[in-house]
Amino acid sequence: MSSLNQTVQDVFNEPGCDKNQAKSEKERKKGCTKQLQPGGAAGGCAFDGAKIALQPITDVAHLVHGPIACEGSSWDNRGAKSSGSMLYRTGFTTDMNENDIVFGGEKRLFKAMREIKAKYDPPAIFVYQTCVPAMIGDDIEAVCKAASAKLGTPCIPILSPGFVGPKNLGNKLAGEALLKHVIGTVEPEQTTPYDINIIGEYNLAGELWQVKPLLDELGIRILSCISGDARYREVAWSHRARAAMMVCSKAMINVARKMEERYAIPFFEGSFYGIGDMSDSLRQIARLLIERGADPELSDRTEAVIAREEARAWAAIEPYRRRLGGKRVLLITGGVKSWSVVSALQEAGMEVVGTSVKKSTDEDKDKIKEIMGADAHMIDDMPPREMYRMLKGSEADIMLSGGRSQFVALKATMPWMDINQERHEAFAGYHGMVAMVREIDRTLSNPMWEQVRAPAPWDEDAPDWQSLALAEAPSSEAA
Amino acid sequence: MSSLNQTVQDVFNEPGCDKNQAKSEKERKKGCTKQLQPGGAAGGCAFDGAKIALQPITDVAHLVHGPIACEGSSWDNRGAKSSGSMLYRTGFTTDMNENDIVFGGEKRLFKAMREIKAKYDPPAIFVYQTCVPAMIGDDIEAVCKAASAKLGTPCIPILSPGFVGPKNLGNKLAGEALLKHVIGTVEPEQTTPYDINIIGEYNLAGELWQVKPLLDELGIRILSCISGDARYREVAWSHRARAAMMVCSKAMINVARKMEERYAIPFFEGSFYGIGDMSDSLRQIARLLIERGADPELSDRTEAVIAREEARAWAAIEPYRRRLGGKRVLLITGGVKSWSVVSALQEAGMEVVGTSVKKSTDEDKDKIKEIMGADAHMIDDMPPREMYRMLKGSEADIMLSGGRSQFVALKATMPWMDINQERHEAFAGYHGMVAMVREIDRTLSNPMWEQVRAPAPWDEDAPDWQSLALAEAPSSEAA
Amino acid sequence: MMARVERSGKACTVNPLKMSQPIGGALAFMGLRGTMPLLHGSQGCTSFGLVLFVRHFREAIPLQTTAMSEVATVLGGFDNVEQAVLNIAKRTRPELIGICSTGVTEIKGDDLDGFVRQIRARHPELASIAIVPCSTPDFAGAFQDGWARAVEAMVEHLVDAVEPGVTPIRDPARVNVLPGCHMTPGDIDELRDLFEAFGLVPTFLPDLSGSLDGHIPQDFTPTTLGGTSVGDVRAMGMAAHTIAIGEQMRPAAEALMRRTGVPYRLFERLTGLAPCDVLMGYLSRISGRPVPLRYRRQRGQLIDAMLDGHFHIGGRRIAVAAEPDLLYALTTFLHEMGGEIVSAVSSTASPLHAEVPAAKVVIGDLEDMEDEAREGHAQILVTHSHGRQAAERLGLPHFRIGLPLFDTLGAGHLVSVGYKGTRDLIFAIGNMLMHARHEAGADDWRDAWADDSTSTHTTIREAAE
Amino acid sequence: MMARVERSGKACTVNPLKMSQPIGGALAFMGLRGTMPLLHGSQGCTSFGLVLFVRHFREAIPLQTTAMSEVATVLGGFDNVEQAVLNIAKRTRPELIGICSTGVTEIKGDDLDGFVRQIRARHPELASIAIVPCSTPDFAGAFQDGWARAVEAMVEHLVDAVEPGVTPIRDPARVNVLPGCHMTPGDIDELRDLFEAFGLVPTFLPDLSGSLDGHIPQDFTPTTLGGTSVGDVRAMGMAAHTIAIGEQMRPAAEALMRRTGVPYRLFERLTGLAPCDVLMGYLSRISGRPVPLRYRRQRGQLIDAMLDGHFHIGGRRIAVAAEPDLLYALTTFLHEMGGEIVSAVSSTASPLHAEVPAAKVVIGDLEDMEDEAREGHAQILVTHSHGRQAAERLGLPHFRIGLPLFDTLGAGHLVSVGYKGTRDLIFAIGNMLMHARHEAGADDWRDAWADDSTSTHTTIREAAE
Repeated sequence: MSSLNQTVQDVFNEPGCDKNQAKSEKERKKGCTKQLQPGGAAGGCAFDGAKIALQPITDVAHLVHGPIACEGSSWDNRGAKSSGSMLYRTGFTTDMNENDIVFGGEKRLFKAMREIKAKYDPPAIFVYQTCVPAMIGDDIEAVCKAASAKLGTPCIPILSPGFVGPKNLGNKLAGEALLKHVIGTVEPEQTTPYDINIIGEYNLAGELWQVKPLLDELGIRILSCISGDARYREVAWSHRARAAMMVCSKAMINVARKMEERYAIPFFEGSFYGIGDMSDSLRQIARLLIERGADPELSDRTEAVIAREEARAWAAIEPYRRRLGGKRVLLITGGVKSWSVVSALQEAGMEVVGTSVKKSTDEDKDKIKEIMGADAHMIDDMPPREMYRMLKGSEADIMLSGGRSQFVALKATMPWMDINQERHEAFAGYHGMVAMVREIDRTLSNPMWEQVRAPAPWDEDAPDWQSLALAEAPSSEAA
Repeated sequence: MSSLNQTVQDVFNEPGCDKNQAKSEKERKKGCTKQLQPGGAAGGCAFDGAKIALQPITDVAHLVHGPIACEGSSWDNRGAKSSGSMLYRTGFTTDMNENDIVFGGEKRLFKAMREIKAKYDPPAIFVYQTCVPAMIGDDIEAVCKAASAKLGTPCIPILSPGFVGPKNLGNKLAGEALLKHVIGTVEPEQTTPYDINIIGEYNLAGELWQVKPLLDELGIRILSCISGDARYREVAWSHRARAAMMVCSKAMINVARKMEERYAIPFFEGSFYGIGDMSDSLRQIARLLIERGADPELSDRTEAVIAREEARAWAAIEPYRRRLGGKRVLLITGGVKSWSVVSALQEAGMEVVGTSVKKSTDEDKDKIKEIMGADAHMIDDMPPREMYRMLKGSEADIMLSGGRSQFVALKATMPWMDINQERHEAFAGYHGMVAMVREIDRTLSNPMWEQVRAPAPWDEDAPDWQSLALAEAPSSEAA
Repeated sequence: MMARVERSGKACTVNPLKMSQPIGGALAFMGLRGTMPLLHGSQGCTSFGLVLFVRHFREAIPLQTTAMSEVATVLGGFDNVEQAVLNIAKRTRPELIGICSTGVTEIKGDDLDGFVRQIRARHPELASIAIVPCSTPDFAGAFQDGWARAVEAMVEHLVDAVEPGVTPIRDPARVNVLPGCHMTPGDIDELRDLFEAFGLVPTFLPDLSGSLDGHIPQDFTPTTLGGTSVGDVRAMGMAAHTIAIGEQMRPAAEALMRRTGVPYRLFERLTGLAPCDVLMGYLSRISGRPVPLRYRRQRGQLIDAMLDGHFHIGGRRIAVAAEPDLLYALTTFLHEMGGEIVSAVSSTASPLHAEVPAAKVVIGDLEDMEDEAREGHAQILVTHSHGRQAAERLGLPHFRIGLPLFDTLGAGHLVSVGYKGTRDLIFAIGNMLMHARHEAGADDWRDAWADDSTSTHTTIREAAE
Repeated sequence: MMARVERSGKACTVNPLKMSQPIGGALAFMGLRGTMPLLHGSQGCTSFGLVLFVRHFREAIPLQTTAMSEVATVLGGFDNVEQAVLNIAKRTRPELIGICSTGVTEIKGDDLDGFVRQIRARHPELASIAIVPCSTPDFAGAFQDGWARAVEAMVEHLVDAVEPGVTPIRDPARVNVLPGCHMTPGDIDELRDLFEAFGLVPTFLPDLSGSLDGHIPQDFTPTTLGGTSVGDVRAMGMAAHTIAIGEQMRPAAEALMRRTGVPYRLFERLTGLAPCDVLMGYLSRISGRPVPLRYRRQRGQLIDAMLDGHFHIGGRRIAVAAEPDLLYALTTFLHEMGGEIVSAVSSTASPLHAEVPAAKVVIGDLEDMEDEAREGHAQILVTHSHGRQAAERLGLPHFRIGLPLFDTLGAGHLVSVGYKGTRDLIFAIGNMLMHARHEAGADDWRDAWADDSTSTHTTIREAAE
């Protein structure tokens, strides 16, 4: 596992990460992840993080090497959309059994790859390492190397077993695998001065498609999106882009930074959430492309599109602002969303009474202060009991969070909306902002809330059911 | 209503009907329908019969002039299939209200036709008269005449209100309407010496399509099918056929006979049910066409097709004959099916323990005797109680009948199969025969029957539930 | 908000939603024991009704006809009615014959009440058979009206009247229940369980759960097998309370009160949390018992279902076509779940139409529903089986409810009342909507501002309700 | 006929049907009151399980992890287990902590039983909290096995043993019920009602109907809210009988009998007329009471449903993929309705596989099911939500049953046991088949002899069973 340890250390040494620069060598070795609390932890593992980051590549066979636990209860459960191949939704796993534990799983892994090649012939096979084979010493790098040669298909080892750390480490390890084995291995048929990469965007619910039409209109080509709605070859030739946008704060910072280092592709960090941030992102893309030699007139065209789209979005949001003004939102999410969604909500006239910064960087926190003011209510780690208390006590009108905590809100009979992976609504770009506001309004205005909060007829604080129930036919009073 | 009375008398004077020839003038006037028993009647009315006969014409708007009762509970409930327009499945009715009763429904009827023309623009509108407007004297012939002129679309009055008699009278009145207003009004683009009409076939469950491929193979063209899967214009140009087959004994005998009279189109009576009858029908078609000038080699080709198809059908039926040999069938249906299905069942080795002749002609009965022998069990009118008794007493293994009586069989926990209109399985031609045998076998061999006949645990004649229920874990005996 | 009520202005009804009064009346009679319903008219009316009910309930259906010919229609139908009654009496030995008129016999002016009196006078041997006549012309009203009239006729002709001034003997545990025609046998079963859980003894008039719930008889009977007996109907004046379900049952409840003095409580609907809460409170009061634990748990499960279901029903555009009381129950419930009713079509007039949570209620047909659904970008159709063609043309899921359901197994067991029935309705409709959900496509947001404003518009409109 | 049991020979599992033992065990612990299930392994195992159950039950799910890091895995997990138990005890004050091992900790050889003994010794302050350890490596067995092992562990660690030679005090009305993991909260509710109708007092081990049935708590609890209490489990030796549902529960039933002497009766399935008849007879015998009227009526309705449903299920080709006990119940029931099982795929070994009414049972994945369904011209797929992709590719209706159902409202309320549950299953599957029925086309019978012989062949094969 030396190769894996090396990679993990590399990731911890990330110079693009502000946090790391302030740490001593020893602290750095410890890694940037908080020590997990036995009996008090939540959240996914590094394998989960790697899979989240790479599975959106649509035409690849994603093969999980491990016992059934890793793939069996998690496959095809995410909302990344594809405009092409659906292979990424097929669950492949070596489903290791006791025999494999005793004799090692390498042989089964190789056979599995051969079967996939024969049956599905994908442009590449990604092999995800998990805890059990890592423990027993299966060398998946060696197997992948042999299989690549034998099958004539790139077989990419993703060294991110669950026990090396949390989900965000897995995101980065996935990026390392791309950098090491994929990026730069294929040349695009043609390039243009308007080619960009978008890094860390997964096209959940089709969010990339909310943005792409505007880029198309501006003549900007997404050479590669890493990894939303991507084909393998697109990722492989991403080293030829002129500029890059890094989405989803820090999840794949290593990819953006190393591509800048190796291929001189400048990048900026941006977000597609919220009208202002969306406009900024378009501006930045144009700026970087012009710096790299695109015609400066791109800037004017970009501003024109921004002006038009902002006007349309504001017009569409306007009717909701009156209805949503002053509504209080509790926002439990992570990373980029902890600030970009805040500004989006504020744009629609809502008040954010708390935002979680559990998975946020110092930079994220600075952004939040900038947006919400100095007395921003930043929540480091809110236990479910506390969420329940806040909602039940009506300290917020709605909670936006991921699916895990939805029932904390619902059981408090308070509105909740999904802001994370399992969403079916797309919230990116100008359209997405309108959609988010519309969905929040739809959720808040549902007549159901009032009903579910009504006391039961047998509760002490029930209205006078006696008298409500008493009324028989008026004409029957005479009877 | 003089026009209607005249038509009814015409139908009763049907010379093609053997029964009529033996009657006195007075008897003939009374009509060929048994007097209905108040409190003891079943079966549809003349309107129902007319609709059954004509609704299979697919591109026509079938407009029922009357209160909601006539169309409201009967539309889109039959299995005639279309390869083209689906308009025949749309329910049109004037839905007469009290106002229309007081002031007459003619104005509403005309408006209704205008609306249909505007919205659906069908090649023709068929207007069905019902009891209420007939009673109050709505002259739908006049309205149709005016509408035809005004709308430029043929509007055909079908004078067959329910109270003039039973379903089979309605079939014939429908035929009269076609003869009077439709047939002969359009010329076909081309004719061939191999053009035939098929009269009285409704393409239920697609049965016409079970036969058509063989006619296609023989180069025989169905110029017009009256009325299964027919377009209006096909019916209108049916007078140019060289020969005709009359299916479904007597239902539209008047159409076949009058077309012979008026247009010199010879016809024969045949059936597509059963291997032998199907082959006979093909032979007869070929014979009539050759008589009318088709190349005599058609006869050889026909025999070759018959030989091939019979061999295939017998081969397909063979495995079932062993399984179905000796199974006893109670057949409750009418007309042509009372004998053609009998021979089909016998072909598959089954025994028909009774066949209803309630709706059969003397000719039908002769055919039955011919097929089943002199001691054929012909049932004139079997009350449900008697069916139940026969089935419960295991005097038959399965009942084939129409949907109305299915629950008599099912409640006796005995197998039943639909042989009438609501069928989803097609039983015509060689394929249909195999399908019928397969379906009977499938029905009889369903393991469900044995279970539903098992006594309840609380019944006296139950098996020893006590001991069945007693067994706890064998090892627990020691406990 | 108040719904505007419009009558479809068309001369031609296209794809009828409505069914006729006589068969509505006939069905009501099928909820009494040992009954043979009889339609006074042409044999076709009976035949159509018979096939309709056979296909819906998947049961043998008792239904007879006076088999009026054209001549008889002109001369008057007494002979046919008498003949029919005698034949039925002889062949099927019923406890009750329920006679519903039809259009032709109404136009002729046949006086069924008079006919029955004459038959009684001429045939003392029929004394043991109850006969209830009922006027149900098919050129007026609809199925629901026929049902309501038949139940009212049962009350008038069968229930023993309490003489004015006499203090009746009342059993405080006994309740009369008058269910509308939208209550399935399954609904009745559910309600019986509920009432019995409070220690009450309900008499349902009529009770389809005994006759059309699906069961295997020991022997063949030509009349209804289960249902409420004539004797139980006669004694309805002994109950302490009457519960009427659906506005359609008000006339019958009023008639029962007039005859017997038993007070009634009418529940406009029993689908949805709030009306069920009111029902529980009412039952608790009249029985003097607390709400049983089972129903307390069911309430929690319903709330849970509402919370889970609102994601899938909230904001969805729904087209509903049904008879008045069912339309009111469904639209109100769906609106309470956040659904937007883009089409509400009904078969006949009702005071409840104004209360439907939609811009308007159209008294019309399934063509009206289809047009409104297309225009309003409906995402699901909720109506009886005849909605299938529209659903196919529009490419929408079709939740089948009402009558007829000719392509549905278990039509009689569909339950939509009570906490549990409401819960299951949320699951069924929510799952249909979930499985029909549009998956995002790569071009969904190209030139999509117009679509957005549509959505905005509809949501705002809905929210303004 | 006996089914041939085959293991899929593939090295690569494609579209897994199977889920792992640890989460099966964790779910079993969720059926006890005030419980916090704890997976001993990497935090990812818990996270995946949590999301899975949240999406299936649509409830907040209590589930914790010992959060084993790579280093901890190598050094051994005692510290993490101890730390986790202490943290849970402090934060959530549970009545019980159920610990399931995972692959990594099993490979290292962590001895959970020993760990628990050590923790007990070191922390007398935890005496009031029950702790049940259970070995559930994810590289062996499947979800069903994990559930079975956890229940067996509960019996071994919680139930008070009856000393040999001591005559125990038995309450003849008390029955222990050991439901397999294929019993939904709705199934448990249905069975509780049934047992209580016979005057019996059931103790379910475990009881998901109390904890995951959907309800609205008054306040937030981090542990399970309902379910069977540890005290009730301890007293299971006082019951007169044990009823085990599903072959998977035999080891737990045996263990309970060994510890307490309570005899057990194992029901391999409770879906279908015949097994329900046997159950009724059994309950009647042990309770000494006749079968209540409600269930007699339900039996009639089930028979009626079988008669109506056989038209739509009989002769249809069906592919089923499910865990062993559910597979057996579904295939047997569908076969009894005349269906032809063209694919039977399961997740793990079971003695019941040989009894499945199909040519073979494949221990495999959903790719196997999809291939067999395509080859066997299946007309419907019956499996959990992950079958959706195959259903879409094959253009077939998909009846969702089992776990996970992540795209289904009311997953926990799906009932498939008893007369009524079987009846409703017939309706649901029959309606799906009816609505997906192929409508005849004009070219269906051109050159169709080959198709016919296919049908012939399959029917004959089926009939030969």
